[in-house]
Amino acid sequence: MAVETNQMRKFLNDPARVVKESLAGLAAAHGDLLRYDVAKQIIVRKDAPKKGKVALISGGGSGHEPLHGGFVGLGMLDAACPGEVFTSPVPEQMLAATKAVDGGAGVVHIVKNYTGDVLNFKMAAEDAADEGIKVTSVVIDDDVAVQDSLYTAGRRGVGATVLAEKIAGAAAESGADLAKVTDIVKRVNDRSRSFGVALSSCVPPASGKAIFDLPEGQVELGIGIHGEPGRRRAPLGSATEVVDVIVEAVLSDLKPKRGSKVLAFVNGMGGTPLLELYLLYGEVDKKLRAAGMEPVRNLVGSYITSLEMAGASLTVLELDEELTKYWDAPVHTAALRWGV
Amino acid sequence: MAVETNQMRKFLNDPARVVKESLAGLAAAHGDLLRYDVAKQIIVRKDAPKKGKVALISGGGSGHEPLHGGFVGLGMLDAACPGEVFTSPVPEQMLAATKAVDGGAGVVHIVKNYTGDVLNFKMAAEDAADEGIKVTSVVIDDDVAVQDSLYTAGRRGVGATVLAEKIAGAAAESGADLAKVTDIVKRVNDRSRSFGVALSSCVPPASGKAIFDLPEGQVELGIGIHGEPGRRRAPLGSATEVVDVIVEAVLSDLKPKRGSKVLAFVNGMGGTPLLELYLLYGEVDKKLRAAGMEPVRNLVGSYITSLEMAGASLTVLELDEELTKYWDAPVHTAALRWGV
Amino acid sequence: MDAATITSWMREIDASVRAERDHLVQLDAAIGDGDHGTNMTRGFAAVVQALDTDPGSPPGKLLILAGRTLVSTVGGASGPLWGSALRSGGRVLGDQEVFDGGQLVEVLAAALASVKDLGTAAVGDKTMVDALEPAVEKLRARLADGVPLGPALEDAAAAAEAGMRSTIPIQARKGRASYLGERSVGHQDPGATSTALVIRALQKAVVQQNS
Amino acid sequence: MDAATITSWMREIDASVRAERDHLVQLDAAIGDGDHGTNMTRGFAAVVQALDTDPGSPPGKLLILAGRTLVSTVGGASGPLWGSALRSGGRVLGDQEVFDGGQLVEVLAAALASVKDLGTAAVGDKTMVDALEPAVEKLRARLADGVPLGPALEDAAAAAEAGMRSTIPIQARKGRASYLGERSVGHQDPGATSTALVIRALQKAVVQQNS
Ligand SMILES: Nc1ncnc2c1ncn2[C@@H]1O[C@H](COP(=O)(O)OP(=O)(O)O)[C@@H](O)[C@H]1O
Ligand SMILES: Nc1ncnc2c1ncn2[C@@H]1O[C@H](COP(=O)(O)OP(=O)(O)O)[C@@H](O)[C@H]1O
Ligand SMILES: [Mg+2]
Ligand SMILES: [Mg+2]
Ligand SMILES: [Mg+2]
Ligand SMILES: [Mg+2]
Repeated sequence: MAVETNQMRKFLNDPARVVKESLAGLAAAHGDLLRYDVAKQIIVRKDAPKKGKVALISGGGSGHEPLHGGFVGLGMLDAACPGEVFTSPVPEQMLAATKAVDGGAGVVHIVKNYTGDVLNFKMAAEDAADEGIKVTSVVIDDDVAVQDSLYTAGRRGVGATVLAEKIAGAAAESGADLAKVTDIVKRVNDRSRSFGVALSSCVPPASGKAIFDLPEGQVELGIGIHGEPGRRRAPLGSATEVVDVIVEAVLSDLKPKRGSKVLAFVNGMGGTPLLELYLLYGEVDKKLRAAGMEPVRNLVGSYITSLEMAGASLTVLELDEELTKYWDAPVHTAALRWGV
Repeated sequence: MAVETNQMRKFLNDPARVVKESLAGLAAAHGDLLRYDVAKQIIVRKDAPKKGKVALISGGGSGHEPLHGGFVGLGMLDAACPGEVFTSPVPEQMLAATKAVDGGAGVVHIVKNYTGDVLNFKMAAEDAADEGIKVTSVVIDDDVAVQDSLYTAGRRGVGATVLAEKIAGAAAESGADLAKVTDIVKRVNDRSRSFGVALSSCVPPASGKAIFDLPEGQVELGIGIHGEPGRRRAPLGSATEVVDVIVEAVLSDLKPKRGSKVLAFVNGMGGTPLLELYLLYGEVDKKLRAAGMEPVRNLVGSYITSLEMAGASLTVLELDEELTKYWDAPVHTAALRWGV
Repeated sequence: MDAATITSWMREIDASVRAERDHLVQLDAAIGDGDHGTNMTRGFAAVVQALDTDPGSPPGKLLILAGRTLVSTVGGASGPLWGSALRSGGRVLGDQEVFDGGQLVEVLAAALASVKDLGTAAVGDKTMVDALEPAVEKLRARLADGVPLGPALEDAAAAAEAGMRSTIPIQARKGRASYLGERSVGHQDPGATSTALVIRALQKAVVQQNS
Repeated sequence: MDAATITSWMREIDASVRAERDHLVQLDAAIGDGDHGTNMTRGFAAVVQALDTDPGSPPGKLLILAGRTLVSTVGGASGPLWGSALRSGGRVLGDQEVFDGGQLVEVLAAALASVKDLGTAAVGDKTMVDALEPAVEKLRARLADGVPLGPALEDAAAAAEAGMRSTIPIQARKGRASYLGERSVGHQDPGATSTALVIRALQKAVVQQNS
């Protein structure tokens, strides 16, 4: 093989091209669902724009796959705008995506609450409005690890993003109007809370170095999705103990009604095997029931990730009938598919 | 958190209980599809036995999730027998699974070619025959890294297992008889070849130590799915170079006809993010086309894994019309779902 | 000062963020996501390229072009913030071919206002504002005192550097570092660090042109 | 020898594979999948427990019970191989309450035949056969020469240990280690290693009973 060796534990050619090459692969694998506009660096649903349908777009840094490109397709997103790894995309991408998917009924921007994402989407929304497209924006901020405050950047957007894209995507597919779809995104965000933990950091291809070091036997509590350290570090306990901390953090903030039907989403950060995620789900399910919730829907897998980080997060969404109906509705994307 | 800390980078309570607890979580999450028989340690399709339907079972060591429990459900497996991590299950499990799913039309045992799996399944098949159940066994051995020979243990069973379970599962669901379903498993195995590479080893919970050490910048070529080293170690080249080696290894052995329609399955070993898997798929797709194949179907994701190993494998299946039809048929399991 | 001042300012920024790339990445890895050095390097490399394609423009237009280029190539928080900053600064100069020290202060003040408006950060939040605001104030004060532009810019760059260091002991309230809460204390803010480089680059560009 | 011989043999194996657990895991990690120590420990712990529930049985039945227990608790390659070995060995003794050295040879020979039949391995393939076959042959030869059982078993255990070491320089042709091809050279086979422990345990059990 090559004389000049690749010094990262990664399959890549050139760190500067990893996002583009991965998107090209996504498009090659899922040409029936989506296309990759190389010049504009956006992933667009194959049959967009759909006349009369409210369109949904999202975007953010790459490295969180399958988010967002893996969620483009029937019943979910109309387009995704991938930035460089862990770097918000630029307004031109969002504007191009907005124009590519607008079918006349308006476009909803689903924005994770990070300063970069918020500012870039804001600029794009202003540009789109200038071009006469109806745009609404909803900022997702479900991470309870971060104290909310008027004086800070607020909470991060994490797991609820996946749920909002699925549920609002189904509403849009079923013909709901711009106000309604926007409201559904907000409702999912309002009724969701998340908390994440990490057992390792991850290595962004551009720097080739782990963002932080975490010795074995330690856990970072309250992490986001950018390989960053959490709110605090603690000795790693048993899975039961870790789940105690996570569930307590989520429920004490969500304060769901006793007897609430909930969706429990156990998410892997990219490097945690399914063996462990299901073990965690078993603990979560028990704990939610003990706390008087009924986990009537669930999602277990690596859907919003930090490259190869070892870790997991829990998102709990307090369901209602309408949200449940839209969750169950058909979806056909690279990463989520049912009913079709 | 706990005073006594967990010294592995894993979410677990007790290494001796990790498989059981994970299976309990799988059952809690997917109670609509399957049930977990704790005493017998088997995962059984909810509606088994299905009268008149040929049943398929598989099994092997754990640590390869979603294989096999994640593939139990409509159009795929009727039961899975999970052993300890990387340790073949015992004949009692296979016998119990065989009895639990037999609907009178016979049971196919899909066995990956490892001495342990083969011997344990052999004993179980003899016991089942003694109890009057019609059983056929097919040994999957698609790994081209291992030279086949009369005098050795032969080739390992890897990625083709997933494809055989899906395709034969669809045949069984559609009413094919025991001989036919058995033949389909064999056909998928005969027409499939695989090759895997690793960028890291993995840590079995029982020992808490990595099976081997691989410095950054090195790759193990020709690995299996048990965290073991490969046939040789080499400096890690670019993704393009790695894919060259993989595709060459697979095609030179499969020797497909020019113009063949193939299914290309890019599989992650558990710790490799989707960003990289899609990048690899892009390269594989290009190379297969350049070699005169037409990749008309694909599967990209972590479906047959080695715990948290960083690595990937390629399986190429030379399709025919019947195999394609059964691949496309509805499937509803925890890990693969479409058409329903 | 004229268009050449802007061009050499941007070239100086390009050179210094590239030289400090790994350091900025390290700082951002400690309390952010480790991309600030890559972001700034990618952005200012594109700015230098863009300016090369537009040789005849007046200084204000060059700043607007630089800002637009940052917005469309950087992403992250720093892209819109620096992009808007340079665009706002450029607008102050209109179509003028030359500008003096007093006008330079207004350019920087407009840039600062734009950053604060967009990002809603104030001094003490542990952001680029902690370096930019003292630099603008120091330059304005020194020029008002009759200090010549060269030494005044030297003092402004020193003020930016002091502002950069002032971010170390404080807890972040804006940007990614705020997610760390108390764990952000003890680390220097990457954006304040690159802001100090930007002001130092301005000082160097002006000194060079006058020598 | 009688049922107590079998029980103490199994207890000796249990103690020694547990003591060598990590070593066996290490050997298996080098050329297999790192579970051999855990497999053997799990299996013989279960055997000891099973024998406790069945105090009155004759030695052959105890061996069969031990074999069945291994089959149903170990899994992997070693479960069926050792399980069948002990079951076949036990069948040789039928319902006898006591057995002599010659019969012990037949027990071990049946065990070896069963391993070879199931696993199709021969000496030189780098498996447990490399330790088991020389041990059986040595015991048979020594007893035929009129050597008393104690010293004959000592020689058999030494032969198993030599067979175990003989696996180091050769390339594996059976089991997981065969997947490594040439890379299996230079490593001692874990199954041959635990087989040497099994024979050594037999020697100890017999010596103990006679002392
Ligand atoms: N709201 C804000 N106002 C002013 N500056 C900010 C704000 N948020 C972040 N910054 C600056 O941006 C810097 C980080 O930039 P960068 O790493 O390029 O973007 P990102 O945080 O999106 O990865 C921070 O160090 C900080 O100085
Ligand atoms: N075909 C065979 N015949 C005899 N012994 C074998 C055979 N295959 C494997 N073995 C023995 O089994 C040992 C491995 O046992 P173990 O690690 O418990 O099972 P597994 O290989 O399934 O993980 C090898 O070291 C070897 O001695
Ligand atoms: Mg960033
Ligand atoms: Mg094993
Ligand atoms: Mg950053
Ligand atoms: Mg083993």
